[in-house]
Amino acid sequence: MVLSEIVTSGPDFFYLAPWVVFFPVIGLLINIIFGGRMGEKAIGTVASTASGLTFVVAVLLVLSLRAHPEGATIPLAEWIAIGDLQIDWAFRVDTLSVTMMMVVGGVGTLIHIYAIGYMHEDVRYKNDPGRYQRFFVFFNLFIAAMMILVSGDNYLMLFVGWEGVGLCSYLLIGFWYDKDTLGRYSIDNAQAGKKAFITNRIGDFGFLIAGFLMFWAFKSVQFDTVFEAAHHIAETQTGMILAITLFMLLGVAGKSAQIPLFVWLPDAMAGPTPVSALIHAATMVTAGVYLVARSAPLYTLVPAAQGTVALVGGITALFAATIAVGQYDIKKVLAYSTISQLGFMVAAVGMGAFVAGMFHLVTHAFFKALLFLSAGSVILGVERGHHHAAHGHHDEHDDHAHDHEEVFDPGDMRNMGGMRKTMPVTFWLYLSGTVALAGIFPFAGFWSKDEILAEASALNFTVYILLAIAAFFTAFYMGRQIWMVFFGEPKHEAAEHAEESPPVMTVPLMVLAALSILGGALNLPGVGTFTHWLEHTYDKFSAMHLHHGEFNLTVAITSTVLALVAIGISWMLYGRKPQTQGQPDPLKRILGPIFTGMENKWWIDELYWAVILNPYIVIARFTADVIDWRFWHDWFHDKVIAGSFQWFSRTFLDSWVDQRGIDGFANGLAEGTKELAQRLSGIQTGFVRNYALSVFIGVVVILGYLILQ
Amino acid sequence: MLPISYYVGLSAILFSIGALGVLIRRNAIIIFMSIELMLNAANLAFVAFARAHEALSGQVFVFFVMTVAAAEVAVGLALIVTIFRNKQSIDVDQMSSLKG
Amino acid sequence: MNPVLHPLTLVTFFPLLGVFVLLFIQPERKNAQRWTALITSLITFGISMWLLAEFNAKDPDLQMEINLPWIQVAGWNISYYLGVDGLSILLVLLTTFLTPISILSTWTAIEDRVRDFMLFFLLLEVGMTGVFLAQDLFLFYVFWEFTLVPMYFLIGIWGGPNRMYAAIKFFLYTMAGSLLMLLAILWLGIYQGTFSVPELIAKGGIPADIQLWLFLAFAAAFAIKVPMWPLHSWLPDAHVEAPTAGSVILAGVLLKMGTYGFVRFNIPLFPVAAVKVAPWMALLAVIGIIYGAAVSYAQKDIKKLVAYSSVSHLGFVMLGLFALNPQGIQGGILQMINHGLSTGALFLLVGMIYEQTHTRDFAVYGGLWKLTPIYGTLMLIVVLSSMGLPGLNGFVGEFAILLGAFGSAAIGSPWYAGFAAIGVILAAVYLLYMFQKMFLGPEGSVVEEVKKLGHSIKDLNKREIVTLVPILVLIFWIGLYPKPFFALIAPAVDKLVAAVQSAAAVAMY
Amino acid sequence: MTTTDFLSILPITILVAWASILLLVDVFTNKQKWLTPLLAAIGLTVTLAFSITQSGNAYAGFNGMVVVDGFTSFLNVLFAISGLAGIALAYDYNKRMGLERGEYYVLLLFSVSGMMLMAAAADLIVVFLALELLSIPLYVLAGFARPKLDSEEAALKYFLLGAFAGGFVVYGVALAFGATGSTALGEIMAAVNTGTADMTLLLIGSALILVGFGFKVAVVPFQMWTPDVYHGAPSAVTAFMAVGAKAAGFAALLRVFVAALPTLYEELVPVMWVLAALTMFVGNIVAIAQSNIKRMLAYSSIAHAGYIFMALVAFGQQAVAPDAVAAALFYLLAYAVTNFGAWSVVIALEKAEGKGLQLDDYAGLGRKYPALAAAMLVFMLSFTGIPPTLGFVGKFFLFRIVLEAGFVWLAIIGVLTSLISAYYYLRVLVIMYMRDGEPEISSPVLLKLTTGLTAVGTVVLSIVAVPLFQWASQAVMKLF
Repeated sequence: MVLSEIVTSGPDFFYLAPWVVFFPVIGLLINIIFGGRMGEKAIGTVASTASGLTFVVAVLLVLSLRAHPEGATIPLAEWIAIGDLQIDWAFRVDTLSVTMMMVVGGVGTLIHIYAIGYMHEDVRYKNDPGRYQRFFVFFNLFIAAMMILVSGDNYLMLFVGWEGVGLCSYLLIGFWYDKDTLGRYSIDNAQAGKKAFITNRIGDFGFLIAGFLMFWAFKSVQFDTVFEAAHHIAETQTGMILAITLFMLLGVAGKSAQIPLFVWLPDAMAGPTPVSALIHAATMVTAGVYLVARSAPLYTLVPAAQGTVALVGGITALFAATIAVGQYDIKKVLAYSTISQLGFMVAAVGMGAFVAGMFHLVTHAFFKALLFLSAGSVILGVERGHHHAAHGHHDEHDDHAHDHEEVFDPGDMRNMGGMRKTMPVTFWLYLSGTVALAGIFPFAGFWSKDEILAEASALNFTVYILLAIAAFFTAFYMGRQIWMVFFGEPKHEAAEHAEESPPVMTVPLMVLAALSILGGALNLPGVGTFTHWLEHTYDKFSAMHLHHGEFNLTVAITSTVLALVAIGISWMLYGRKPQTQGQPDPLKRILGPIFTGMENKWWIDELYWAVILNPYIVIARFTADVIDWRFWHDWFHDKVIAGSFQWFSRTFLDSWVDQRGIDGFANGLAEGTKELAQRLSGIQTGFVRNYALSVFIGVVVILGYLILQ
Repeated sequence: MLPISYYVGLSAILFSIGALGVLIRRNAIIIFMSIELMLNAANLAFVAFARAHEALSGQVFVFFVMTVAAAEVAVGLALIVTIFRNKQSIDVDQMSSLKG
Repeated sequence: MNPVLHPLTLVTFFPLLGVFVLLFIQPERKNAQRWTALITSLITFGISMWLLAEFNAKDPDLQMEINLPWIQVAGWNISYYLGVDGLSILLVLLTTFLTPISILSTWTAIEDRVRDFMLFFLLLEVGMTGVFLAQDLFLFYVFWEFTLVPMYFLIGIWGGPNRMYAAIKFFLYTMAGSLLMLLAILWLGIYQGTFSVPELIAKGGIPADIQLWLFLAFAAAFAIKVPMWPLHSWLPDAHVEAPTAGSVILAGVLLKMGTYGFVRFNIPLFPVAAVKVAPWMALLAVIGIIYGAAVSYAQKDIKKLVAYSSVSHLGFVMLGLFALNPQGIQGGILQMINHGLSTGALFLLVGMIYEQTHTRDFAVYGGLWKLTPIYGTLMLIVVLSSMGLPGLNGFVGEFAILLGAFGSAAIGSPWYAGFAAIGVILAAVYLLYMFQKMFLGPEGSVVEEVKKLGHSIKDLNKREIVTLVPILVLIFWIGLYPKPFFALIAPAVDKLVAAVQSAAAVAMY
Repeated sequence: MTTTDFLSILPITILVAWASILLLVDVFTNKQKWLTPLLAAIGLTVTLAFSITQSGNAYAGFNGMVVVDGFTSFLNVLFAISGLAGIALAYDYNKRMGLERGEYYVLLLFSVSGMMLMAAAADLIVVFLALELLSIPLYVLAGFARPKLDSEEAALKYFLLGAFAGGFVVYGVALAFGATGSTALGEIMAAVNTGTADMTLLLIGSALILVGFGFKVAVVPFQMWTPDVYHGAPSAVTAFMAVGAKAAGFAALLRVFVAALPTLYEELVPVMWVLAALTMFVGNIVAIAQSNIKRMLAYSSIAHAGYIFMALVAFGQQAVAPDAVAAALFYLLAYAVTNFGAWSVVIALEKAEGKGLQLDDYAGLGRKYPALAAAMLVFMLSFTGIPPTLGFVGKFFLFRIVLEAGFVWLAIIGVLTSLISAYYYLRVLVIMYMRDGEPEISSPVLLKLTTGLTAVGTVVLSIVAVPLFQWASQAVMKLF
């Protein structure tokens, strides 16, 4: 690109778009091929660089978009072309996709860097020589898949990324594939990964069906073609768009952990903390929100679908928030918080507040990544402290569980307390994330959440109520967490001896913290930078009118007050009178069985086991063992077909024959049949007169027939 | 003159007697004699038909049958004798080691 | 062109040269036998590449035809008629591609009667290639039945403990169907006066009710071979007992002969019947998909799981073929290749570990990834390919099939494809279950068992990697850039679809 | 006697004369045991050569009592080859079993001459004579292994039942004669056509003839002698008998029913249909239960008779009948080649005192004697009807005729029973290849040659089947 051109017409780097996928792929290939001979740092650096380069590309694309806001489509190759079906590998550059690229590339790079330190420090799992290579290959693969997801120019390419990130999620959740979350040998982590993948596949099923419907209605799955024709189709084929959008919602529910498919996300915390931050908080899980935002021209055509989406989001937001209140694991709280926040976003895009939803997506990526990574820092700190306390010195272990009979859970908040002293940096980082999430003015979360609430109050009051209560709970459980973890007295010697994390981990966190604090500036009321930015994408389709969220002071004040009250209550319960070890949760006293429900995630997992999984396993076993094998294979094919055939041949036509087990087919022949065969005996008796009789009878029958005829 | 059907009827009866003899008797020689009876029943029919049709070929056939029967007798008796040497019996029911 | 040096004749019968050479190698010289077989099959593959180079992808008709009168007396009209078109070219390539790979996989696995093994294997290749190339029904039937014999021996001699049972069952089941097809072939020969497939198609004009009977007779042979639910009972036995290479070829190519038969004979020869029964075939296919997936999940034996997964996967193929639209049929044909690659690779991989552990029981496996990272990675890729992860080959085929079936006029309802799509979920369930049981979690008892035998479980060696890499390359290639493959299939399929539609339309009025 | 008369029975004359000379030669050669078989073979070769030169010609002799046409010369070649195979199989076998007596070859020649006469017969008198001429030597041959009881028992059973069935033939001929006033096939047909015949009598007579020859070719329910006789008789004899007697029986059936009695088609077709179906079923199913290879092959031969009988069912359809005859002849040829091959393997494994005849004795053959096992594999596949073997082509031809004649269900029964047959043929393969054992064989050159030639023939002739097809299709019957 000649400089003069850039000056005159603005930069045009659209052609670089495919590199958002190529860089991470190159990175992972380098690590696959040479990773075995490279050190930990080198592997991490290669991966981080690859990720960083995608961010650079994303920045260049932003610059280009500022000059050419209409964006571009960069075709790469033809993919599937059968008859009417034409699907290309093509990259779409517009403000919406580039926003996602920025988030993925930016937050992704920071987490990559963090992970270099974290993976080294994840002391429980040390001495797995391949872990760095494996981890960063998967991580880069994730970036590549996520980039495909956000940059695809058609639904199928989006689906490629969609399933690709699911795969990475599977691999990374089960990263410590032979352990459980506490480091004991177990299949649990792998199980959690599988649960995530399969739950996601259920969502993907919806996505696929939506795709099929779309193809047969529009004869295309390319975004522009579909969106342009949407109006026409909505008029001619009633219900078609509704069906497409609702099936798509199933996909959204899977990927973005909405009711009824949210169950995988809490279990996904089995993965290393950077994974939770990157995949299960900042990026992958927001894919569903992106999908709805991307499909806005479809959703806006069918209010019924919009209402459903919004309701699903609202209910999920509240439901998950209640569960978060009852959790003890530091990451589980954040996991349910994520589900809840995703509910906010889904509700927003469902209502048609696409900007608000996307805005919250971005800010949430900042502060939730920050919270997860800080939580990881806390866990590692506690872990180090535990080590220190147990041995008084650092030595390398093969495995923690072997050393201690009593299993120590470094993620359990009931073991923590007073850690603001031992881990001050982490404390401040965590706190900035918390206030952002709780929606305290003027942190990022305040602006984005408030925009959603404001829109909801105008568009869908039911959802507004749900979300407002959810926001209250959000502030409450975050407050609870802060008090339990960082204030009061250490409830375990591990917390007492906790140590601060190294800069390679904390520095990226500081960047994220800064973003969490200042992120609201992206779309300040009245300025609306982000709104205008996204408008470029949405205005293309004259059919849809983008909502310009109005700042609503009442709503803002209400929610701020709610948040402060919630934090206050949490202080009353957890902060004022710090708990001691072994003491039951104060809420339990107050809420009783309701809290038990929260603690046990409202038994949703158990419900699914009882209603879906166990029946499937039982049916599968029954089909396999009884129907297919015993009935169909052994009984019908072997006994009925083969057996009766032999029985027939022996019983009626032959005398005794000692049939030794040449043929397995005869195995089915029961003893009783043999007896019968002997009793009835054969015709071939060896007596010549019987033979003559047979001839004679033949003659008589034939002649009889001929004469009577 | 007797009608032709009488001769044919007689031959049919003789033939049936022969066939039944084969089925009923156990002595190989008697079975063989019964077969001869069947052949001779056929001969009777031949002669009768030859007369009815005034065709000579029927009577020629009779000669052939008689010749062949003689040949069969030679072979048959030889076989029976060999078996008798071996088993001291010509009861066909004792010759049932081959079966199944 | 000289009929002997004709590319189609060569690609079909070249392995016979290897058979001939093998006959003169002493039984003790096992390596010489292995190399002979491998080189023969590689040259055959080379010839098939030549075939591909000569192939004109734009031509929807049969190409490189060789049509010599064979038995043309007494009202017989049998020709030595070979030809290749878009419907078969990929399957021929698949055959010549998988054969050397399978032979390579037996290098250390087969120690007993190597010569006989290689002999039967090469004979099998002749039969399979012939099936895909024959354009005369008589010739086709000859090849079709001929494949039974070597496979029968591969299972029966080198198979597992219950091999005789499995071998006989395999033979009888497939023959049962074939014989009904034989009658239908004869019917065509008598009343249409020719056995040449293109001529029969051109002639057409079979009344609808008779078409139905003939269709069913042909379908009997093919459906058993595929195998379609509920005729699959022979498959788990055959797969479980067969030696690895046998399983690879069985799953990779032999089953495709069934699906290929549908697309080559049933649909074009009896278009009216095909349209009429399409919903029923789709129903059976969908039942097979779900049933196969559910039954797979409940297996305790690794090979059985993979075997039942074939029932499920080939259900997809059948569903696609009977969508009777370009998407469905092209997807179906591509999925035949995909299944050949993925399931072939699965059997290879299972065979590789079986060689070390001598057990296929899930219960004893676990945590192998730590010991065998390369093996685990390759298995993961193949598993993902098999479950239809986008970006890998399985997805392209499954997507096209489901898409085609979803809007198929012949099937008439999107519900079939909708239910079939559930199979995609269930595939993930049983395949991840398998992967998890073998590779994840703590180390299984098999590790100790193997240690007791005095050696530890080793990762793949170079030969094994070389065996697998070509398949993996294709897995990615088809997944990311299937265009060249579709380009080969498309014209022939379009022609087929047009012919079916016009024939069905004529029949309606 | 004209030249035509002379020529028409020349092959038969040669054989009979040659056999009589051999009888004398045998008496005077005690030491040179090889001489008689050699001379017998020479005689058969001469006959074979003459039969081949005869093909393409068509003429009648003795006022139409004997005809030479394509049908005859095809069968003559088949019979001559069967005779040669019978000698090749017997030469070493007899030595091994202690049966080295020259009469064997003489009797064989007589029987072959009877078969040839059967193929040429166009008069029921000749048919009857031929029947007896081929049967009586076979009775003796079946008991040739005397004093072995099995052999004697087989001979007696064969003899008594054969004579019994012969009685039906004679009586049937008598009735046919009574109905039409002639025994010449041409005149019978003429009488039917002119309406002078008593159709009821003719029908009954023809049914009796059908029974008699049904016995000879072993059609259910007249098959019961077959397993016992095949089992008891020396294997070489069985092999010869299984081909020769069956082919001769079919020759007579085809000649009589296709050429002379097509008008009885309507009445007889259900009978024949049922006989064919029953035969295929019973033969194949009972074969499964056999553990002795000779008995198994005996049932197999019954089953194959059933297949060939399917062609006969179409005897009255003018359009189909010529092809049906050709199909039957072709199948007979395929059956002959395969059968001789299979029996040659049986003979290679058979030991004195009846050992080596159980299926289990074949265990390990594939490993120890791969060539022999491969040959047996080919024969079993051919019996099953798996390509590329003669058996497959033969079945293809047969089923085609059956379908063409409109007997769809008969064809379905045919293929179903083929499937059943696969089961027991495969079992032989299972045992040979998949079980371990230490079989012993004795396979001298002549036997090896037979096995090899038949195995190669079974495969190669199926691929280059055109000449055979042409030959069989030209083998149409003519009546003068």
